[in-house]
Amino acid sequence: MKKAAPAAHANLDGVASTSMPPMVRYLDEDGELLVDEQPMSDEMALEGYRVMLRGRRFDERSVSLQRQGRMVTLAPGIGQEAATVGAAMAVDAKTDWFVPQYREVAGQLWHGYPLRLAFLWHVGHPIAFQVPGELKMLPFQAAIAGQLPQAVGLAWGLKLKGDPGVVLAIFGDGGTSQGDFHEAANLAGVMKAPIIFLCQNNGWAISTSVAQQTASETLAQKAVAYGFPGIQCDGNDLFAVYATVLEAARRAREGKGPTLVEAVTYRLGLHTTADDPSRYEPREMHDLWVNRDPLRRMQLHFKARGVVDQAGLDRIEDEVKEDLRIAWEDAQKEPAPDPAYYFGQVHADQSQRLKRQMTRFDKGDRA
Amino acid sequence: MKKAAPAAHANLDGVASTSMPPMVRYLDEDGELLVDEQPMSDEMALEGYRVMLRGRRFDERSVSLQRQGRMVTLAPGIGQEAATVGAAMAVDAKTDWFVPQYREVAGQLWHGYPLRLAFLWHVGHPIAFQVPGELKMLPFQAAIAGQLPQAVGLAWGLKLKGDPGVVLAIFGDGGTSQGDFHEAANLAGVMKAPIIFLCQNNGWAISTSVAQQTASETLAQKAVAYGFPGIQCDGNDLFAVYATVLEAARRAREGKGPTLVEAVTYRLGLHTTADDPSRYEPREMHDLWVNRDPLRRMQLHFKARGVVDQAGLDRIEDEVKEDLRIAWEDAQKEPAPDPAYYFGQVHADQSQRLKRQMTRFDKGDRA
Amino acid sequence: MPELTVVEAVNQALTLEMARDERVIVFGEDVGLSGGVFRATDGLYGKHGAARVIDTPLSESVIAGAAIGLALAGWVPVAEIQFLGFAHNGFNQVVDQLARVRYRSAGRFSAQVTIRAPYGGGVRAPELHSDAFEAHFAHAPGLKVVAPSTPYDTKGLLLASIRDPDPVLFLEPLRGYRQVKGEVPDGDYEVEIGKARIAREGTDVTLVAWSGAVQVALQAAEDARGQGISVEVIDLRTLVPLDAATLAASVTKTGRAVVLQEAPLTAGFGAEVVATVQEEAFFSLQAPIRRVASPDVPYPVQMLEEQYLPNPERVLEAIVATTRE
Amino acid sequence: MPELTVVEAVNQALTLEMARDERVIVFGEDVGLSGGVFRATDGLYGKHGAARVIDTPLSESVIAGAAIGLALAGWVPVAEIQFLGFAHNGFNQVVDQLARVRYRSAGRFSAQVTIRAPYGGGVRAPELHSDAFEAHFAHAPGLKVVAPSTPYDTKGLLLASIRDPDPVLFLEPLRGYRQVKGEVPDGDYEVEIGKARIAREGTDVTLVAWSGAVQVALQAAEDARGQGISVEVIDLRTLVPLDAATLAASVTKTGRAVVLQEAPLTAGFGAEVVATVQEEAFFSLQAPIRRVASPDVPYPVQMLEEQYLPNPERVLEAIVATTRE
Ligand SMILES: Cc1ncc(C[n+]2csc(CCOP(=O)(O)OP(=O)(O)O)c2C)c(N)n1
Ligand SMILES: Cc1ncc(C[n+]2csc(CCOP(=O)(O)OP(=O)(O)O)c2C)c(N)n1
Ligand SMILES: [Mg+2]
Ligand SMILES: [Mg+2]
Repeated sequence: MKKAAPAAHANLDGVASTSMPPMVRYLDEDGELLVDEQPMSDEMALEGYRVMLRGRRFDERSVSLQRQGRMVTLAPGIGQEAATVGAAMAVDAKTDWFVPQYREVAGQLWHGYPLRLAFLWHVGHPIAFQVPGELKMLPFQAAIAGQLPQAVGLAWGLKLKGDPGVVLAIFGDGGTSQGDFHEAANLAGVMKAPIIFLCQNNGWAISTSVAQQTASETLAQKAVAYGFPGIQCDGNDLFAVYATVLEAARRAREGKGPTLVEAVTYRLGLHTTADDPSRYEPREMHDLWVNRDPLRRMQLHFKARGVVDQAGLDRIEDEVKEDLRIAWEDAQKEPAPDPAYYFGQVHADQSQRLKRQMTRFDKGDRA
Repeated sequence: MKKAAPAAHANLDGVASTSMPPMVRYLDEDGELLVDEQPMSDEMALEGYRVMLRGRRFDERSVSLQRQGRMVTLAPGIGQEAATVGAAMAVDAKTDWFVPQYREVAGQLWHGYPLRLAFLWHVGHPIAFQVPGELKMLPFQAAIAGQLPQAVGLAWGLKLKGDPGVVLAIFGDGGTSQGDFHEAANLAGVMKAPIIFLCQNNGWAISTSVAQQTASETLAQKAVAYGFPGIQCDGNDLFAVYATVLEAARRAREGKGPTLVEAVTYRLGLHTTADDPSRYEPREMHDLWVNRDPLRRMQLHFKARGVVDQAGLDRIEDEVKEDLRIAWEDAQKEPAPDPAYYFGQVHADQSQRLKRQMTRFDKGDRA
Repeated sequence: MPELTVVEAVNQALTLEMARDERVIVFGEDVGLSGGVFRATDGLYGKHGAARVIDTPLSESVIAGAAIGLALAGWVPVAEIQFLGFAHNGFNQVVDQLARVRYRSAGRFSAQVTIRAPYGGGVRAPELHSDAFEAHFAHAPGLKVVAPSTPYDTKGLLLASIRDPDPVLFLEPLRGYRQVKGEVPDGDYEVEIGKARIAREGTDVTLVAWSGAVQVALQAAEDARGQGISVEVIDLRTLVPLDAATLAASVTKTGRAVVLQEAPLTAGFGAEVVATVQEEAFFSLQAPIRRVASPDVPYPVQMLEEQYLPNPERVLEAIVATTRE
Repeated sequence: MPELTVVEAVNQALTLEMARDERVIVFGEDVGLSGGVFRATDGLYGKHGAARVIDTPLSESVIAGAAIGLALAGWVPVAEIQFLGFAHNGFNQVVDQLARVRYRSAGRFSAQVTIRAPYGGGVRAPELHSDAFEAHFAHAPGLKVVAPSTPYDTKGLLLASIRDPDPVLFLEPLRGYRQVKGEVPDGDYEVEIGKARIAREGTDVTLVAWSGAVQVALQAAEDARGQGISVEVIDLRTLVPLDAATLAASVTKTGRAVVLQEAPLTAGFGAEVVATVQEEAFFSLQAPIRRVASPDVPYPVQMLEEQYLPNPERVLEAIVATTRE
């Protein structure tokens, strides 16, 4: 409040809400490079594509198994594979944490989550939540944005420890309306926590459009409220997501704090297998996005660039099919969960009271 | 995502968070007009000053009564009178609602809340919460930002009814960190609710500075997240607050939706009578703001402009003292609350279960 | 009379009341064009449009909080929380704000608000979508908590709740949504809030249940009959205010009671039922009141659901055991 | 041994543990430079600085939620919620997230987190600063709830809570903060979580209380002695897990019980105590277990506080009445 400051009359109609940078893009819808350089090698791009495809086929397979009554209600990530895999590729699974909501399986596969467990998740087996070994990943989160306060605490804690790790936290457009998103982002800004808030704007929160969700033009601009950068990237462009998250991760590692990345994508499938989009989704909107399919885009890119031909793509298809077959086979071999064991995971030590309640579940094999 | 859009490489360090309009100011710290026109008549300004003074003296009196053990812990608004009175003057008590937190007494007095009840609030009498007659005001709110979702619902409801009223909702800098602030502001943006979010940035949330509260440069810019304008005004400048809120109210009435107004002020007194600022408040910070006292500023302005001389100011002092004396006298005449009556205000109809519990309180005078 | 499911009964009550009272406004996540994730609000958007049937942002706290303000503006809000578990995200607005509008203002203001939420397990939904969290809301003075189990009671109690001048949390049994069918009159009728229902008459043991668990209780009662035990099943229908009189009358007759609670045991609403029954009918009791509940364990994933939830076998065990004491 | 108040005992435990274990990190609203609104964290900031003693934004949900993440990163978080009532603003993070870290991950992760919160009325503070909301958190599997009443137990139980590998909600009696004094050893000691304490031995009636209400119970017991009634006072100290054995032993001896609960009656934690006692000791009971509680009314403003809260007179009434049955 310098004394010199000029007086201004209040006229708010003119107040420009914000000046955002343009959306980050590398590939156009037909897979043509819009810049001279792609941000990763062709080999890496192919690996990314393979995992995107694995995610896509996993979701398709799961939906059909669910339709046969062999799986629980599930939320496919069809159409969003570039967003989650591109982000996962930009962090380091050895040092960095992946904090999912529930529609990120493709990205989780890249980070190291086994396909077998992904299938077991969809059959309702608790072992899918027991993130294996040293994998730096939190379990799936049923509460929208419920993972964000934890993710910020984790990032803050890593920073305090001098640990090089950063946290990649993923959530949806609907998640931005939750108080927990706000409180988490604000604390992250204050603590300059090494975290990337990756918002998958897939157009919908079940049947609620983004326009009904918020009046802000972009979700990226919500970062303005927290004093750190927010930016949009083409969420169906593997290169754009990768480059943007890579930059956000660099900032986090350099102690520059959080970044909000809005990956603009689209839910080509159902909200969940219990959902019927025909009740609310404009057909033409869907068709528009079918042409923006991130897999198609990479295929066109590879072919145009001569990275791989149709035969090569077909080979990858076959290999992915085989991966799925094996994983689903293994998943079915998983023994049914023992309630005595799982219900025993409430505390490190069981109280007398709980022990007594447990006798009913205890097969006596661990008296 | 037009196909023509240019590709951009991600470089976030440059991302300008926002472009905010300058802070609205009319008077400098010595009461000199920084613009040709003041936004209200001298008469109105004097009336505003009188209510600001009433608020100031009320707080001072209350603190001293509290020190004598005659009042409960209370939160004085000393130093913030221009912010709350200026805002109240910009809305119409006949049509518009005033939704307080707990540090807005001066503004509430302008809106029509009786001084007598304000005293009764500080002695812990429930009648202070029974907003009298037709007064469009919600009771004091103990939960930070707890009033905001309600205020938004009220504004939205008025709009749906075609009612001309707008809602003035007041909260503090700390309130902006609550999930309820976020969810309320976001819904207000979506519904284009006729509401003014007046944030009194008084520098502190108890002992927590604004810099510890959030990383955003201003609190006003948090509006960017919700798609409506946010603007700072000099919260110790009655004219600036009045003009800014008046403009926000105009927008609200014209169906243009919410505005976030950050009134930059300072808590010259204690957080509450239980607080000891010497533990955390830098002395020089306090002194800096003493010179920005909103009352002093108006006094200098009136004298320079010849609106009123020292004798006139003294007369107003005396009149305000007399107002306080009478109000406090009346307050002390208030009979002690009857538990049977107040405990009976839980539901319109009492259940058998509650009736039974009530017999203990019932003096039988309403069997 | 036509046979409806519970969710159809909800829809019929909403349809009827929106037509009858223009002040009624329905909002929540996905209640509009899509008609709600369980179709509870199906057709309302088409009839009344976006002004009275509103899809809100994904924000439970402001859904509950805004309902207060809408009521102050003269509307009669019926807000949907998509699953009760997510009312935890607005717990402060429900328990600290909504429930206290009348009391805080010493009667100046009130909130004729209904918050509807499906809840309870057994439908292979994930945690938080399935947890029976009613106890958290039963300990909130100012808030009535209604939890019917049948289509008939659902329609009549929902109409009574919407018309109640004070806030009501209306809990809908997810398990009964499509599984439980029953006759429901087309017209307008109310079921009184605060009155339990004798779901089955009996003489040996009183079995108390509510919401989705009532079906389990009825099955157990039927199984007990096979063992020569006559069980009286009480469907509470309303949790707050609790109908102590009906409980006392039944236990005074039977002398024995089992309380079936779907939620984990400790500090669940069943404890209140036990405490009240022994206060009201202690000297008729011939055996301790037994509780059948889920273990003190969070809601499990689908493969463990069946072992977790109280089933008729466990209830029957308790019934038999109490008659042996 | 030095005499300390409850809040001094809290401070001593925090001071000791922060020095002993570098992983301990203290954060919350105003816990830093100012030392907390009740000075519970006084001196910690000076000793350990801004890295381990952190003032957070005014955000209860992320205070509770961030504690989980900090624990995952290897810290031992001790978070303060300034008043328990405001834990409602982060209810989902406490009940749905913090309590479930170990269970949700089937043991892969755990959260050695302590959330401290002063609570309870009688100190002329406003609503939500005074409400006794413990019952809401007692029905949250995975969360331990500790609620001591004396300085000795406060220090010993807080040390045990911070060291417990699982999340503990540590409730501190606002009323006892400065009023209750007692001898507290300087050194390191733990009081076991899950064990109640016989605060006063007696033979005729068992009186159960916890936290701030224990003082009221002791006064009532003393008054009862004047009327020739010997009252055994049990201070629960831990609500979850509940020490059923100690309750059962006492009631088996006395045959009569009164449960004192500061919170409003319905669905309060006292109901769980009643339900458990009658399950464990029914055949020793000679009279119904009586509950003394606040009415089913929200917390009032200061002038009505005294009439609202259970006082020794009301407890005595119940004690006398139960002996007459
Ligand atoms: C706190 C909370 N409220 C409501 C729900 C019910 N629900 C499940 S998914 C969903 C929509 C989420 O939309 P978005 O955040 O955009 O993620 P998307 O499903 O599109 O990936 C809702 C409302 C929930 N799971 N959590
Ligand atoms: C939800 C909530 N959390 C914590 C508190 C305790 N508390 C009372 S006032 C206060 C600080 C409020 O700061 P601010 O919003 O800036 O308002 P001010 O007191 O400065 O006017 C806090 C933390 C509360 N009342 N409500
Ligand atoms: Mg979405
Ligand atoms: Mg402030």
